[in-house]
Amino acid sequence: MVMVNTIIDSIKSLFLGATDRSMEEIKAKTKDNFKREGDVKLEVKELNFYYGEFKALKNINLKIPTKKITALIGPSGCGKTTLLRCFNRMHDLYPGSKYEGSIIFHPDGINIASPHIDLLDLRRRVGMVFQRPNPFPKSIFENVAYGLRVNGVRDKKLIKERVEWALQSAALWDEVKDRLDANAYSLSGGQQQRLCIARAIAIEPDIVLFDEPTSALDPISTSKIEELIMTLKEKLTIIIVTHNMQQAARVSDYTGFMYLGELIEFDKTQKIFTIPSQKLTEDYITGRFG
Amino acid sequence: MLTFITRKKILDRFMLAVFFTAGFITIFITVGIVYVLLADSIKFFQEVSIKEFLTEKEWTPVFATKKFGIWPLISGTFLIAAIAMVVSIPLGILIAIYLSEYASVRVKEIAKPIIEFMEAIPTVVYGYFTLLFVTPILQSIVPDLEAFNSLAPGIVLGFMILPYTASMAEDSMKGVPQRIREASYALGATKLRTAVTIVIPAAISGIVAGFILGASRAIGETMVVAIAAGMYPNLTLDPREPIQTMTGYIVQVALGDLPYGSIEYLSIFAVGLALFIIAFIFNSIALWLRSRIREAY
Amino acid sequence: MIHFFCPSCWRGISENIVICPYCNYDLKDFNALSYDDKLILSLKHPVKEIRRLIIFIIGLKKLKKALIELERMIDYEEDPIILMEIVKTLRQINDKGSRAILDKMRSHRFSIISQYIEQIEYPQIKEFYGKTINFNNK
Amino acid sequence: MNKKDKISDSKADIIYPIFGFIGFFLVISFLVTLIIDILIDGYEKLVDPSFYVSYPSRFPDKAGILSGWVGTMLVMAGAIFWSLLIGIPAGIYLEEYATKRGIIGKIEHIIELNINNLAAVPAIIYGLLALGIFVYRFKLGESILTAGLTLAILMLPVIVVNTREAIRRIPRDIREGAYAVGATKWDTVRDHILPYSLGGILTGLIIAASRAIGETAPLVTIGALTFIAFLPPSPFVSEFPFLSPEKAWELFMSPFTVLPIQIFNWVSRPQAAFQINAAAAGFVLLILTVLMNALAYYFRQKVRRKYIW
Repeated sequence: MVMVNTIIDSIKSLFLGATDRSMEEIKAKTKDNFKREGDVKLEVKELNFYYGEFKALKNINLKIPTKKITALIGPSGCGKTTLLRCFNRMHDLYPGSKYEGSIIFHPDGINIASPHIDLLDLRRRVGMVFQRPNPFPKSIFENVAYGLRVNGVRDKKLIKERVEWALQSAALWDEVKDRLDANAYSLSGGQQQRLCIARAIAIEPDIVLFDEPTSALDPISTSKIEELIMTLKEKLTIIIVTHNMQQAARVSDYTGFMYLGELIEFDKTQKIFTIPSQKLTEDYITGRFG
Repeated sequence: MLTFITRKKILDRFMLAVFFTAGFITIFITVGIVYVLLADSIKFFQEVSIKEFLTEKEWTPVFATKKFGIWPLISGTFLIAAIAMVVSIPLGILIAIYLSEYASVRVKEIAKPIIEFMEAIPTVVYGYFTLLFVTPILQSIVPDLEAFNSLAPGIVLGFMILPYTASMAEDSMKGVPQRIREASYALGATKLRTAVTIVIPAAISGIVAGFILGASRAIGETMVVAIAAGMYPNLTLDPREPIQTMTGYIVQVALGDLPYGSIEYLSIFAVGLALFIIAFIFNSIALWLRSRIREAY
Repeated sequence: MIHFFCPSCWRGISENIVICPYCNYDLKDFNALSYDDKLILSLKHPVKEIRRLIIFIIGLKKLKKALIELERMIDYEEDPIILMEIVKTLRQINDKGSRAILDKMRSHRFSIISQYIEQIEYPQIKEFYGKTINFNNK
Repeated sequence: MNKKDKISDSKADIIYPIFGFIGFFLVISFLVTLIIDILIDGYEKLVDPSFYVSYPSRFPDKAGILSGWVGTMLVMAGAIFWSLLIGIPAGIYLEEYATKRGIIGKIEHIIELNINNLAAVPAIIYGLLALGIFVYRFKLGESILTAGLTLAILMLPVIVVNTREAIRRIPRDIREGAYAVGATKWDTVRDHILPYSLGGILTGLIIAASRAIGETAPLVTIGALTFIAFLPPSPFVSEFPFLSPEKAWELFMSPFTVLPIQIFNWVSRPQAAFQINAAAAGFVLLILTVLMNALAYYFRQKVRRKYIW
């Protein structure tokens, strides 16, 4: 009987996209083994990462604080984006990526870098916002609801509720509440990026990664996104990669400076920018190289 | 019961398998072709020695004394293909240079679809046009041109493969960066001189690949030659006489009801094998040439 | 890729040069400098974002040594955003010297700067001016 | 470079465009004469409605193309079905799932090479394949099913190439956006890749179909009859399921003829009267092809505007 059941479910999910699940069920993983949320969310130990033969990251050791904003800065090609994408295993989409060492996801203690990890659940709990706004060419509502549908939520009322909550916490609700089924591409660049943020937080991840979120946006939208990220700090751990040191200095609590695949220095933002301990960091901040 | 995540995983694996098998099936087509051609050709060559097949001057499977020299068919095929290339290459180059160097965008927008459309016209219609329009006109011009000849189909075939010679050449000439052209214009060269001395040499492998694909298309053409070139396999290079191509023979035999396993039935596979080998050689050269362009830029 | 600049003339140089080929500034001196002196030196950095960041850091560190350089910058600096950053830093340092420079800036050739100072120093008069300049990165 | 050469050289830019245009004009006139000639020759039969509803017969004036175009429709339906069934997933696999590494990578490379080569194999070779395998070894005989399969194989390369082109146009960060939210590869394909590339795929399908509808060589080789005075049995029955499987199987196994074969048969007939029928049928086929290509061209423009990344 079970087999028939699975087959019917598979065929149903083949077309309708997964059976019905409530939000609690999705977050069940964290509910039953819910330990005290320690102050370290992600612990990176001796992480090496290879694109084929090229060693992109060289033994990184890092402790990402929970419910804080951590910024990663460094010249282009220093591996900061590579490190960011290791956290939600985005590299696995492309052949030839190899992890060494471990990234421990607290409080569950699962090692993100291990080969036999459940990628689906990891990506649900580690959201990501990209450099160029990439909303789906669907309606605004559908964009935010997609994350929920893919993770098995199909009760209409619940989806509507979550979409409204997500759009409100992305400070986009009052601008789009009366045209929810307009196409996402009718929004401006800054609105599209906030829509992507809403899409990421709709499934209540524990961490949200930002990969240079404002580099493709105008100054006004940039400051709106920065304010939004600061408000998200209460609910989520945030890791942001940015080229704009001014943004890192203003927005983040902790900053990591990376150079040629190595983490040179990681400390409170206040300390990094006022009294950096490494000469390399001093040279980078004062614009000696970049 | 299976958890939601594992069920999605199984589904994901299952769909990967489905897509892979679909991709894998395409290999069976080529395997099928090679198997069919080889299996029946081997049976054919058990009865007709390869030496005769390659040295005999006549191809007379229909007469009492059956002779199986492939050369009349090959000569017919290559004669028509040659005439087609003689018509298509100059015209193709002429149009390609005109389109890529001189034509305005509006003209190009009209010209490209038209040339590409020539590829989509059913070959039977070309056959009809050749037999009942081109041949009578040619007969009034060329003295003692018979009703079935290889000149008319050759010319029509020349136009039919223009999409390969003209628009593929134009595509590869379009691939040449504009800054190279401007460098030559700056030296006072005219567009024509630039095209001939700079652009064509730069895009030569694309252009030649287009010609070879065109030739392969001409060799593989059936309907026009079956209708307008006659059913008389004779070893001649005179375009005015009727000839028969390899494809023409296959159609002629396939039209009659042939018992499975008879010598005629097997002979079309032997001829098919020869045709497949020639087409394969031409395509491989063209593919190799086109891969060389990607490296150049 | 990564470009290296000479800290005095700020022209692009290669990574491991010791003497700058353009203004023969000795790089070893730069490495010996303290972080604060490096900050002051790079106030003249060609890239706008870096200058703005340095001024922001000077504000964070309340670096009094930089006041002379800041005062000199007011005259030649063209970019209003950077001038506003200087105003914020001066208010943060908030010592006698910085207040003097601030008063000097009140009569700055760019009216946007003098209005900005009015608006920050005496927020209650904002309605009087009617026009609220929403500088969101206050 | 002496003076004379210089002047004559500059005039080249004026003379050449004229020759170029004449060349292009030659091509257009070739096309136009072809269309007009076939229209004039077959005009008499084209306007006579009985031509479309009567069966082929020995008497030229009574012959019609009913069994011809019904056969074409049935064969094309089969061909489109089979080629979509294999072509689209193959295209998706090569573009979306390809690992490009290790043994599977090598197999993918072989598949890719194979498809490129299939695209340039002469059409008659597919006929021989169908004759050898479907007709005799699989015992499917000269039936609509065999014809459908043969044309499907003919259309396959064009559909795979077009599917890959349409999928390649979707930017990478749409896929990354989907994965970042926890979608599996199949979710991404079902929800994003297929819907957005459907337009491109359909355009490719129509172009492939417009080419296959004109194909005659492979169908002749598998022994399509030229003289059929009856229509294949209709699969619909009065009782409930309205579609009985045995009848459908009978339909698929029944002999067939297609428009191009009808034309081929009539053209090679000595009597002049048959040539009028051939011209009329040829014109009908030409119009079908023109309509399909115009539809594909219009569809391609509309789709290209719909998804602007």
